[in-house]
Amino acid sequence: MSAENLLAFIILFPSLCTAIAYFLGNKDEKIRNIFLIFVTLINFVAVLCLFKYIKTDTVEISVPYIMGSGLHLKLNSFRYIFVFITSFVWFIITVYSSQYLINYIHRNRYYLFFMITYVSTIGIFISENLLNLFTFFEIMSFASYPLIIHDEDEKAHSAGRTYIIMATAGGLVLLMGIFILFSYTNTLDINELSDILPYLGNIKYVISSLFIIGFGVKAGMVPLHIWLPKAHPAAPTPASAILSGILVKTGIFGIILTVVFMMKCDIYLSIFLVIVGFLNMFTGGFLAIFQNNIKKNLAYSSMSQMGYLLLGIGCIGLLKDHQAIAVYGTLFHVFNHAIFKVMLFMGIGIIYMVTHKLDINDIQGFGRFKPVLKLTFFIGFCAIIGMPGFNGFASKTMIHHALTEAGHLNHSNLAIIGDILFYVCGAFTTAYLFKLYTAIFVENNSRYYASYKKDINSRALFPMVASAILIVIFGLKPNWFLYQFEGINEIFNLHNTGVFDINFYSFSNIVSALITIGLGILIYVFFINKKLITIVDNKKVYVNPSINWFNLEQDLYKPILIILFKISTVVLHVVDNIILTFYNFIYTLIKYISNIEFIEFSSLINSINNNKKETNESKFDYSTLEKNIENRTEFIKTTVKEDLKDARYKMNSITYSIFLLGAVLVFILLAVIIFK
Amino acid sequence: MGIVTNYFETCSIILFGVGFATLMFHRNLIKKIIGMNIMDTAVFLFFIAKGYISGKEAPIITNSYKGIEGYVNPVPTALMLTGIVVAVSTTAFALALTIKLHEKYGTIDLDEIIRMKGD
Amino acid sequence: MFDFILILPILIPFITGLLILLIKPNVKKTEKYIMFTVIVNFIITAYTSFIYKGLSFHILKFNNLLDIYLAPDTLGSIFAMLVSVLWIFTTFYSFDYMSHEHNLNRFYAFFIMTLGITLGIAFSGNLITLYIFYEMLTLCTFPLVIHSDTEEALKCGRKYLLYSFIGAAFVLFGIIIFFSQTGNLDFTAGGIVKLFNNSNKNYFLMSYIFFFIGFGVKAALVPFHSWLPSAMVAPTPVSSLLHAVAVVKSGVFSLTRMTYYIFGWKIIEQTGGNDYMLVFVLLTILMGSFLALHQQNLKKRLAYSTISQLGYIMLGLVVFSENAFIGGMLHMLFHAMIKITLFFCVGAIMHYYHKTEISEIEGIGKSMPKTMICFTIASISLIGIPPANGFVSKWYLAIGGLELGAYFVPIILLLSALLTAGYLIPVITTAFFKGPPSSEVDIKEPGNLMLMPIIVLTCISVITGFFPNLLISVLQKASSVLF
Amino acid sequence: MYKYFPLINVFVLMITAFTIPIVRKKKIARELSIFSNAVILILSIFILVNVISIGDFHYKAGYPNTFFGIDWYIGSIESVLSVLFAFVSLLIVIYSYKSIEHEVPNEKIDFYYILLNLLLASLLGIIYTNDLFNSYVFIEVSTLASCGIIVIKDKKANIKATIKYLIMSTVGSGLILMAIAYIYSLTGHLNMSLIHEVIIKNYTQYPNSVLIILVLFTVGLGVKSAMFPLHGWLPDAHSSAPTPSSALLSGLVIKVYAFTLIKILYRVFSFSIVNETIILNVIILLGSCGMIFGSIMAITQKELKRMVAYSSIAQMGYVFFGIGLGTPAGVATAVFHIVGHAVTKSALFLCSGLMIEKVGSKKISDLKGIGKEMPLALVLFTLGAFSMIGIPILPGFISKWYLSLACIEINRLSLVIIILTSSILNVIYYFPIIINGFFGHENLEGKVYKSKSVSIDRMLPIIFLMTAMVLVGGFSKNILNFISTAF
Repeated sequence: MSAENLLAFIILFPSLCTAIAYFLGNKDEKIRNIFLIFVTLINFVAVLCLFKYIKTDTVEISVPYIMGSGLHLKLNSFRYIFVFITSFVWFIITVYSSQYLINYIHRNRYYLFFMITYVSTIGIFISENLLNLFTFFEIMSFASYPLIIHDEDEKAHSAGRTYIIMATAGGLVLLMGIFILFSYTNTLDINELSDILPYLGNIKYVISSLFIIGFGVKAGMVPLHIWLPKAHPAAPTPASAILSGILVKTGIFGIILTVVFMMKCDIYLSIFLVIVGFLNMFTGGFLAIFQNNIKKNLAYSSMSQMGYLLLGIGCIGLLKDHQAIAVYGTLFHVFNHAIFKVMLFMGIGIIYMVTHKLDINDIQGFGRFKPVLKLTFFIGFCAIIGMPGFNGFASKTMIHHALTEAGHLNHSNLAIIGDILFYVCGAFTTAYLFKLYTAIFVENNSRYYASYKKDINSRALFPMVASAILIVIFGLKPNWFLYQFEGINEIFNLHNTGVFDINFYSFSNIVSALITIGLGILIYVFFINKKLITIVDNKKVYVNPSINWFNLEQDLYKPILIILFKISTVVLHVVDNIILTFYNFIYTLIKYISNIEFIEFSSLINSINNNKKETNESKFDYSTLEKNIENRTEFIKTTVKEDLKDARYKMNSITYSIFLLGAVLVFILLAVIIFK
Repeated sequence: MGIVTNYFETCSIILFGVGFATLMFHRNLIKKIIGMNIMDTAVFLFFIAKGYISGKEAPIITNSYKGIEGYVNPVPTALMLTGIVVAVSTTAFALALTIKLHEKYGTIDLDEIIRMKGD
Repeated sequence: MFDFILILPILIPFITGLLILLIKPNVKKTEKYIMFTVIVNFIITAYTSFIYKGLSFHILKFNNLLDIYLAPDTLGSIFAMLVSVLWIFTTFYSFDYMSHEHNLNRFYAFFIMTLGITLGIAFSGNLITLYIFYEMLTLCTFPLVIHSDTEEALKCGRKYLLYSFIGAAFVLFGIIIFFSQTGNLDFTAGGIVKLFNNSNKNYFLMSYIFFFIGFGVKAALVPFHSWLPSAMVAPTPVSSLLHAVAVVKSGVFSLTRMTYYIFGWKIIEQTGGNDYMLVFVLLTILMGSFLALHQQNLKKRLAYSTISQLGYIMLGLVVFSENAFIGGMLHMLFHAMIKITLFFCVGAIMHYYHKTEISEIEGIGKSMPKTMICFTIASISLIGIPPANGFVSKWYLAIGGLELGAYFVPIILLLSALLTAGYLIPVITTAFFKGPPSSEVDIKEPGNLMLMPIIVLTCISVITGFFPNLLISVLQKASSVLF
Repeated sequence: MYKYFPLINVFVLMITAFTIPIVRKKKIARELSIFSNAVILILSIFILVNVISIGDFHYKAGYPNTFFGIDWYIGSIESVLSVLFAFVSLLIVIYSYKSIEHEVPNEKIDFYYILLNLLLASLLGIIYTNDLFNSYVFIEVSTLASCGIIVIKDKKANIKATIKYLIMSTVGSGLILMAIAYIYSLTGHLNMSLIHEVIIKNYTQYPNSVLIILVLFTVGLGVKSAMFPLHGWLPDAHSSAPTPSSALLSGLVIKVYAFTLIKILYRVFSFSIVNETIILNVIILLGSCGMIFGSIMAITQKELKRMVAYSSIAQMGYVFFGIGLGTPAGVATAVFHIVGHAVTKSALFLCSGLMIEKVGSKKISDLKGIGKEMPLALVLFTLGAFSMIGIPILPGFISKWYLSLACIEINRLSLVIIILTSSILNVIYYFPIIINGFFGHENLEGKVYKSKSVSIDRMLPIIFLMTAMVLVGGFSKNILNFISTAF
């Protein structure tokens, strides 16, 4: 197969198979599972086959007339990293899901959307046309929604609601950016845009910030991250894994495209990204420390790791000519994070599969006597904290280098602050994962002594082991990974500044990693152990004081939205009913006037006359009249309505007609003669 | 000044006013019809006054023809004869209707008639 | 030579309708007549639209004013095709839907007559003809609206009539002022205003505003829209027709004619009338989608949604750029397909499950998956998520707005899209992701007569979303003479 | 030869009227009337053809070639109106052939036809005459005759309505006569053409007199043609009269006075004189008020015929509106509206009469579901209502259209709004009848299809009238052009 065909294959084949699988699933679930495993495997193999084509070259397909703007797909080594991890992760997660989902309902639906998400994710990573990218992006957003709310309980729906609102809003912000972009540049090709966009003047900042916001929602960028900690715990574990491992990467991918390719590493955006990156790292890490829900913990961890990536992207921009290290660092971290985060989620998934609990207090000591699980989890743990020897170490080191270099280059004193923050955030990572690890695998809990072999079979463990192996390999031989992607040099216009011969295991690197880890352990010992753990009935109980803290969604977004909603509701309801209200108002007014009661004039006169008679016709006594008015007994009361009715009837009479005639005659005569 | 010199016209306007007032202010149908007649008469007077030229004779040749200059304008008089006929017939019709009304309602007081609704 | 053929699509439905009213055949026969008429009409319309183009025919020409003249151009043909295609689907749908209703003869008679009149609007070659058909449309749809014959239906029907006639009076006012300035009412691309100067500028401005408001009543322009939610008392096929094709689209189509074929956009731009109208249009978009959020009744929700979507189309008529025009017209077509699908789905739910409120339809997607999947696809189109067709039109509208530097256009569009998502996605999630698990639900899909139109229309929507270029090129041809 | 046709017209009718009492047989009375009406229709058509082909002409009755003989003038408007009147009255007489027995006491039927013939004769006389006093006489005759055809039903309401009508119109006649006297004293002529010649030279010398004359004529004729607010007599009279009478009164009689007003304003005086005074503004004001209030009053009515009668007041508002515009276009449209409305309103009255007769109640609320019981009648009624509302092609639309154009021509845009408001009000009172007639579950319950429909020959006159209405609308431009030649 030629490269173009293969490229088409990796997106068409799964989409076709998705449909087949859905119908298969209606018949027999087992066959469907096996079928899907094979599909993802074949796709993975196809992606591997593509490697030789893209190593130095790019593969492109373009089909005109589809979707208005035509379809333009492109794969190069930069994009390949994303495609590769997607197909790999999907493969192992499919294997894992087949075991995990056994007790779930609506499995067929799950697989349908799981696969649609797969296709669209690959689509995002290989589309060269912005509109195509947006299309796949939206499909992915919507297809992942059913995965999040799979449980169909209140919690899931609430998370789903937040997710879908954020995703739609983000998508629309992105679309706004695309609108403006297109109206200024008349093209949607990312390659062409890079020649136009940077020279557009200030509008380019509007466009790019819209893009960053749009993608940032997906990437869990502060303060748009609120869906992330809600969606992860609500979704079934495989879904959380892909959310955390892959879907957030689409946001990162988009930001890389925007900042690095389309905007040619604009300096302001880069600074912005560095700041946001630190914010993300810090908030994510800090909040993760408090979480007792293990999935939430990992969700915040993802947020924090996304911060590293954003920081990396920012550094690419700051480093200008020496950006190679930042580029490789970022991309490597994308790769690494996907693998170890997926693995950690799978580990948690296994725990959940057995216990159906996610709270750290409930599952304390679960893993103490489960060596495989313990080991693999430990590997994941080491990777994420950047322990030398594991892949996280390499990428974090590179990003750290990039940061330091950026500080040097710009002669900025802020570099020191950045450095300190980097250490602190790294320490947070260690701390929260250490908390997790000790709680699950170190604590002793008699409830979980039993063996759960029957519940955890090889289909669940195999993916974990596979990724653990990858982690170790890439951890030990990071340079090998880098060599594979030489093609990136050309794509990013890099002057190779010796990335490939970085000595990762230099003394200083190891020391800095160990300092970070040590700091983390210190935090664990002095903060978590002291503040977050209380002893109740001889058992450690983890408390989460952050639950009552300021919550962006509950305390800021929701009130604002609700107020806006209420105001617009009132205003628009008025608009909606303006004519009817007006009509009703007039109707009521007329009715009101016609029902006003008043004393009939003639009866008033009668009453006066009567009074006169009573008071001997000599003088008129007002007090009696007033009394009468107060009592209102002698007067005939009438309403305007009745009076009008009466008048209409009288008007109809001959006398009044003649009166009217006379009046009209006189009126016209006067009018005519006066206004001559 | 016009009022004094044009006393025919003044008179007829006053008469018209009287007739109109009668028509307006009386409830009794017969009186209304009388008012109507007074109005008509006023108009006749007015019209005929237009044809009258003081010092001229009526256009009836008794002795000898005096030429056109000698007589008043006969046309208004002739027209008013028609007018009177019309007025008479209208009055007759109105009176006949009054009788009918009295038959049906038992009264010719218009206010009372108004109060009696129905066919 | 063949020009008289133009009158046939208008006349045949009329004859059929009268025949049904007079002979009162039984239901089976009526359905046959209707089916026959609809299909014949479609064939003739297609014939005039594709093969014998550029026909024109004077039905009655008393004088220059009272000249009933048919002359479909590209735009008219597009609208006519839209109408006759969607009518076929509605016809089949109503065979099933209406099967338990009373007074079917009257329903079908007016149903088919409305087809003729709508085609008349599409074909009309001057404003007077358009106005005549426009008035007749009100009269002919009235019996459909009040089909249930209840007191409430009558009340809503009266409201509909009153609004329509007031709108028509506004239109008439506009026509009169316009005619007094030009003495001509024939549709000509680019407008027929010859003399335009400062002295008659205000006349044109006033005329334009009255036109817009008048036709806007049918097109549910805020604040003259409240007949539309009330007209929901009608049976579903009627509501879908009212919303998707016949009435509101006629209003929009008339607006198009008025804007581009009577005034010409340059004149309107010089009077500045479109700026005033823009406020109304934007308000329409926002209000419709916002208040749809508040509606618990499915049909009402869709009704308010229609109001908002019509705002999109009208946006294409007050923002004078070619792309916006194409966007507006595309949205007219796409919204027709989408809305009719949505209504059909809701109608199916009502017919088979007797459920009308959103809270009641929990898990209905599990018992009628095909219908609800179509509903989902249509909803996504309406929200404007690519690659569905609603996106294409929105794209053109937004680009058209941006061309003129009007940033608020895409902002409003997207805001409304968000709100659209806000009122449609809950329906989908409630239908699919709530209620009992699917294993405990029996699948009961609507009958084929009902389901097929839904599915076919959804397919058309999807196809036009993937390959909109054909339609776009046709519309570009239509717009090239205008700009 | 054709110069004698107008005279023959009037004579034929009068002779018929006076023959009937001699014969004293109902059947013959009817047939004679139909015959006489047919004859005048044919003669009127001849007149029309001649006017179209040769042009307008005068006919001097009595003393030819002198200035004091009675002069009849037949121009374009006169010929059109005479055809219209002959046509409408012929159809009404045909209609009454079958239905008069239901409403008029048996012994008075022949008398009824005397009055009908007399009425039409006087109407034609008013149209044809070019002599002020002659028209006064005819006006009186027509008043008496129309009083007669109202009171003939011999019910309380009729007598009450008639006496009101009689008194009001006598006052009106008095004013007219007064005005004639004034104008005679100013000019010394009664012939309109001659008065015109004199007055055009001398009117500046008598500014106030001219004004008073105009006011007297306007009010006097306004009473008779139910100008708002002098319309008090009309609803009673028209609703209580027998149906053919209502049709005749509403369709023709009130129109003829409006036409006389046109003749006086624009033929005796002239556009230039009249436009200098404020009287036109008064007429337009009253016309507009009539349009709006007539319609509003119609909305509040509970009886069908009263409602249609109030609608007549509103429609007369249009005519006065057109007259008040003071331009040839406006006046021509007013005449056109007379034509269109005459056909429409008489048909509407005949329809409602038929429905009332069959249902046995005058109340609108009792007419629910009538569309099922007598579909054709209500369909025809609907058609008439469409014209009133202003559906294109129908004459109601045409007159609104040209009136509005005439308004814009003189830069009075705000007046157009009044026209349109009134047409919306028309919707409000006509449509409930139609809707409740055809639709509504409760309305149709228990009604049997066509159970009350009448034989087609009784409907035929209405059908003809409606056809004529559509044709009038269709050929409106020709009619208007023809009418405009008069100015």
